[in-house]
Amino acid sequence: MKGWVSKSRILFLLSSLMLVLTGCGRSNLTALQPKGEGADVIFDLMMLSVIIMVFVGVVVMAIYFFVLIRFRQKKDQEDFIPKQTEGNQFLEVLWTVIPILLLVILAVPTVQKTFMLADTTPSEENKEDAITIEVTGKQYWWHYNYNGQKIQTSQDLYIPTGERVYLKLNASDVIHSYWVPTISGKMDTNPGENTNEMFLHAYEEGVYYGKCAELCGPSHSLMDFKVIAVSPEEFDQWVSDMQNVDTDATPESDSAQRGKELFTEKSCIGCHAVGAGGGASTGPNLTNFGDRAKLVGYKENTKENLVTWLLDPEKFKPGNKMTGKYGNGDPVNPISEKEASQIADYLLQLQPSEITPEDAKSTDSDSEEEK
Amino acid sequence: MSDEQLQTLKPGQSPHEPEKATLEGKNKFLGFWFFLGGETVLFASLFGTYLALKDKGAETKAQELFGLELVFIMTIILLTSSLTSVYAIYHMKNLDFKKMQLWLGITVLLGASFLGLEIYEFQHYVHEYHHTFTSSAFGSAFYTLVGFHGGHVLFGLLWIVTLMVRNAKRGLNLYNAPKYYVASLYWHFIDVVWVFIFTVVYLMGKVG
Amino acid sequence: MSTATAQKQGFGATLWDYLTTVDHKKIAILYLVSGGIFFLAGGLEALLIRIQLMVPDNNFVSSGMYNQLITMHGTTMIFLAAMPFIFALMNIAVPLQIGARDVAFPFLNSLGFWLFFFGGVLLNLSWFTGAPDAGWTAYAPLSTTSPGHGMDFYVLGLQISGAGTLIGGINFLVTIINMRAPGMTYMRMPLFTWTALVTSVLILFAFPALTVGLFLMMFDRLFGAGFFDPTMGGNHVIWEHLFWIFGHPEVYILVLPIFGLFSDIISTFSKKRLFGYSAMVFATVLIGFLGFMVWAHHMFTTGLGPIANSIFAIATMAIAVPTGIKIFNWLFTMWGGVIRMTAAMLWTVAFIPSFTLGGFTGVMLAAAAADFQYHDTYFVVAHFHYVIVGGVVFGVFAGLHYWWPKMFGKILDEKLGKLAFWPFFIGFHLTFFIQHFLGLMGMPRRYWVFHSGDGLDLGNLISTIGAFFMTLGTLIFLYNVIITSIKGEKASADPWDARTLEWSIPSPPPFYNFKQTPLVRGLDPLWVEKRQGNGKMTPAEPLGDIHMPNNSFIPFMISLGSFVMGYGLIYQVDDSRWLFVAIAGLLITLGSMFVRSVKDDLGYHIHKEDLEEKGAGSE
Amino acid sequence: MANKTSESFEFAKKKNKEEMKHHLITFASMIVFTLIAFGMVIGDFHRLFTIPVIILMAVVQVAFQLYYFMHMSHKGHGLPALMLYSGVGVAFLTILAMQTIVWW
Ligand code: HEA
Ligand code: HEA
Ligand code: HEC
Ligand code: CUA
Ligand SMILES: [Cu+2]
Repeated sequence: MKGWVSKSRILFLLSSLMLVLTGCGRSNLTALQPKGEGADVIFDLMMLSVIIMVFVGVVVMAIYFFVLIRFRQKKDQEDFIPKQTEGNQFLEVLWTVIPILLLVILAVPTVQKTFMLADTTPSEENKEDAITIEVTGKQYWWHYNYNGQKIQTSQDLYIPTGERVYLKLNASDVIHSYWVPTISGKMDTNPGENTNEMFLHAYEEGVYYGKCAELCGPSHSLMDFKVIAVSPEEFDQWVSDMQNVDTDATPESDSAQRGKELFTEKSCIGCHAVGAGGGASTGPNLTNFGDRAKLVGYKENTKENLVTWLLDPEKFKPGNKMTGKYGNGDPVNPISEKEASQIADYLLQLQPSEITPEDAKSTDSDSEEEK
Repeated sequence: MSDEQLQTLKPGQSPHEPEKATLEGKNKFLGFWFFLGGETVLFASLFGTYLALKDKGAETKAQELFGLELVFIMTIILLTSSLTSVYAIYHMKNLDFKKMQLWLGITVLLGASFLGLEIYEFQHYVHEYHHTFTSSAFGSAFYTLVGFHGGHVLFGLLWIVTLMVRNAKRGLNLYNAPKYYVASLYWHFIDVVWVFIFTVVYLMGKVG
Repeated sequence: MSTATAQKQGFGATLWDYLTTVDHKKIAILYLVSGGIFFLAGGLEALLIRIQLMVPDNNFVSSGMYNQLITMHGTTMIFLAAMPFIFALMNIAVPLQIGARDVAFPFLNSLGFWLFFFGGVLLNLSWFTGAPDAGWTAYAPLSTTSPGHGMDFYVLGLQISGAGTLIGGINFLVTIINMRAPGMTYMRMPLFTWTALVTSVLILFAFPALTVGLFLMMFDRLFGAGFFDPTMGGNHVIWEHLFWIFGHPEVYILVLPIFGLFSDIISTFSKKRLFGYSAMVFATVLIGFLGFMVWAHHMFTTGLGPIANSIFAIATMAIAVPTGIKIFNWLFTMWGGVIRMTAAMLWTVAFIPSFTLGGFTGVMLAAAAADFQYHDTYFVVAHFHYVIVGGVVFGVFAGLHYWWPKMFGKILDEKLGKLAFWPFFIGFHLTFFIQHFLGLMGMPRRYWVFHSGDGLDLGNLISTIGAFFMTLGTLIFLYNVIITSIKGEKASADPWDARTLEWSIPSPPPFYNFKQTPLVRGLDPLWVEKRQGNGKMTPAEPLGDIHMPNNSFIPFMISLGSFVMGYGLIYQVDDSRWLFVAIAGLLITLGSMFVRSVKDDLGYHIHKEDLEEKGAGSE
Repeated sequence: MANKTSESFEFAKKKNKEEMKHHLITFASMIVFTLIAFGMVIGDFHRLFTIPVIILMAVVQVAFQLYYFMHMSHKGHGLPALMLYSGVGVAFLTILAMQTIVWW
């Protein structure tokens, strides 16, 4: 019996140890070090509930271990018949009332915060300036439409720090869920008329990792995105850069120039718009593709990776909606390696803005970048 | 106990609640009521779905689609069949097998004509309004709800006819009395559902 | 028929006996064996999941395969492993605990099993052509647009096995209400029977919602309907509601009988009557009642709005109160008793902290605002494995150790039992405790890969190691079963010095259970007789003929028919000739039902003389 | 099966007959309710008035079916009633949810 107790204790120790070893996870992905209003509010609620649980847990475990140690059958007790107690009214009332009280303590802030997070209309005075962005989840990428700014982008969401940015969420195929743990809780994106709303309010600059949290097909786990929070001035800069993109500008290198032509010839343009004003949105808008830190959401945005993607998108995203739909109609070799390289040169030099994820790296510095 | 169960009951004999005279009968009685409790939830799910999808995606809205004359006739027919099945059970309790069969026969005829009218009605919607199962979410929900009810009517008819034919020769006994009784409960339940269908689907559809 | 069962049988005869049996004790074995096989299948799938997640960016299985694995793991474990285990335990124990010779509808009992079985087989046949891959929750439109036939197998497999479950539920309701021995009032029923009653009520009201949901999904996928298709005016939220109106009560369907059996086990092995019996009954009913008002806590992030979210959050939290009553009553049942740490009791004692932790995280999830962070992450995965594995699976192990002698006449080896417990217990906490933190650190569930550099490596590795410990425990348990069946010692009628009626008759009981219906004189009737009487139940009736139901092959045929129909329906989208197969299946089903209704089935009698011959001293 | 005398059978028969009269009245009122419901819709009253009334008519009619035609008023129907009303409770919640939190 002693063994039993000590074993459980070791187990507990072990698990606490694990926690220490792993820390709280990557600082721009974890929900445990909130850097935005939503995550902050929720973190407080979490801590309150944890305190309540620890309290009840201590009581339960104290009784539990006492009972198990004290009332194990002793050697001479084979024939001992204990008293057959029916119950105890006082105790029973006690353990009905105390949990009720504890739950009330939890329920009040829960309701309050639920309403607070659902308050997604800008207040009267900043109605004019409030930024509202339409977010559309698609298999397996994100489309953004900054209505007020007339900018359409994809994958990376640029927002200013220090204010609430309002999102209107929708999906075009199946349900996805928009989650940036360090800044805010998640919200589903529904296909059809049920538009959801939420806000993002980042306290500090940073590149925050976002994840799709609703099973949406084979590449559900690869539908990563980034929220890039920059200072309001930088954000304004970004907006004006994006609004003034010159899509007709001739690329510097010949290869990139050829790539630009191929982009039309190989029917890329049918799905991808280049130019923040809009256009086709069957695929991600590529206006600022060269500024992105990640390709297709999670791969290092290098030329090598890009060529691989263009030659066979399945390699990076199983079940993606681009495979087999571009190039000369040949499903095996839609474009040649050379053409891919040329297109890559073209795409990678699409860097219209001075403001890039680099400008928001402050919180990203403490964790090493992956290969 | 068991062979006794097969002895034909004649008027003038007790018990007067033959459906609950045996343990099997009591079990059946209770079990079937519980089943109806479950059916309530089943139809509620269908009603809920229908209400959520009413008029959605459809060119012809409920208000223009539905006519009330036919529905009224169908309602009266089904209500009457409920009464005739009550008559049947009345005669069962009096152990008058012949009359019971007669009234059940009338119930079946009424039920069948209800079903015929329903099929005609569906045809009408399909041909006149192109309101089909696959034309819109409204269509899917409408045919599913009303069709589930129609399916229940059909099953009820088959059930009662089987009972009548099987027992035509040997009359009422403690073994088959619970079966008759339970079948009649089923038939009433179908009527209960219809009352909500004509109210919620047709009348409220018409009101808009 | 009576002679057939009495004689020593060859393999063919035994098989035929099991295919046609209507005896609740044999049906219990059928449920146990098929549930056990499905549990191993689901466990194997879990292992593959954990191997895939052992290291970052792993490519052990493809992403499509991974989605099939999680879907089949969840579906199999819930519907095809946990449910039949529950039904196995209810079948073996409930009729005996209330002093009945059989269930109210032996024929339906068998039908319920075979429908469940064929539904499960249909679902698993999907592995040959591509399994369902939209998660066990099958959210539309992913499920309605999923290519291939996987989701069709899901829809029809669950539809068929769900029908079986519904039938089983009604059967137990009527059994418990109508078949109790004289003196067995409601407030004298053992807690396991009480929980079986409430669980059956939940089945009765929860499963129809699933039935409808599955029908709608079938119509969408196979017949072009538009319930969940936004372009036709449909709305996928309807599916979410229907699924969870069923789904939430379902988790209490699983756990309530387990609560009941823990109550019986704790009081037996503490040699004390259950502390606060009436509060326990009340709590059970209250959990069942509240269980129907909380389903939308699975949909906090769907966007229902703050009013709905708040209402459902509060309703959900309320369930902690009756559950807490149970936890404390168990603790105080042990308080002042003499605790014998048998294998059954070991699983029970381990259950209390494990389940409580799972319940705590449940209440944390119920805080709607906070659920915006937890939802669809490994925090939720951790929560429900804590309540399901730490509750239901521990409970099944405890129940099997407890009732094994009643089912098979032999006691499972106690040493091996404890040896199986430790790796499973340690592995369980190793696997799932760390997952709470994985979730909070940003790992969503249903993720085929996580990336290195996201800080999730170590946690996942530990989790995977834990799963192997659980496998080890399971294998030791299986070994125990085999060894016991080969050379286990024969069990007495009452090996645990227990309290309830099932222990008053031999292990295993004769096929008619009670030669004479017992007279119940109080709560824990056997205990009462042991303390105040001569240790034997007083008969409530003189020795007389016993009426028994006939075996029947019809349940098998009805179920086979629906299986064939299911297959036909699935493939008729490819080739309309399959419609004939579907119709053939329907005809088999309807035809068998027809035969059933025109052929009188009156059962037979065991005569008083035969009973006397077998000796009065069968106890 | 304890055989009761034919006297008690005659008594029961009389009671049945009595009940049958009630059934006829029940049926007649059900027809009347139906007529009222249809009449209100055809008569084109305001919908906020019509809808509650026709739903009420339906509920009353269904209660008649349950209590008289299906004998729920007889004794021994406690559990059926309990279960049916539990079912109605779940049914109510389901329909309420479908009406309020499916579209937003
Ligand atoms: C056996 C199964 C089982 C059981 C018993 C429970 C019990 C509970 N569950 Fe769980 N749950 C699941 C199985 C189960 N759950 C599953 C399978 C899912 C996920 C489905 C999916 O998405 O795939 C899920 C998901 C789930 C969610 C949705 C999470 C999400 O997807 O975002 C929520 C949210 O509220 C929740 C809450 C609860 C609560 C409050 C309880 C309560 O009943 C717990 C009550 C118990 C206690 C609280 C402990 C004992 C009490 C005391 C000692 C008294 C004092 C306590 C306090 C004052 C706090 N569960
Ligand atoms: C009763 C329910 C139940 C049970 C018992 C389990 C048991 C286990 N579960 Fe499962 N699980 C679910 C219900 C259950 N689960 C559900 C509903 C989901 C959600 C699915 C979804 O998202 O749709 C889920 C999801 C789920 C996930 C998340 C997947 C994801 O989101 O990507 C994980 C990951 O670790 C997991 C792991 C495990 C493990 C390690 C066990 C272990 O406890 C298993 C232990 C058992 C064994 C290890 C068996 C031993 C096997 C052998 C001995 C093999 C021998 C083989 C032969 C002889 C053929 N489960
Ligand atoms: C049928 C439409 C379609 C066509 C044609 C198409 N794409 Fe795509 N493309 C997509 C989709 C959809 C995605 C998003 C894939 C994902 O992330 O799941 C994508 C993604 C990309 C990305 C990655 C974007 C990012 O944000 O990281 C690049 C680069 C790309 N496409 C380039 C091209 C090029 C070059 C061509 C022509 C040779 C092309 N696409 C043709 C649909 C298309
Ligand atoms: Cu998009 Cu998961
Ligand atoms: Cu739940």
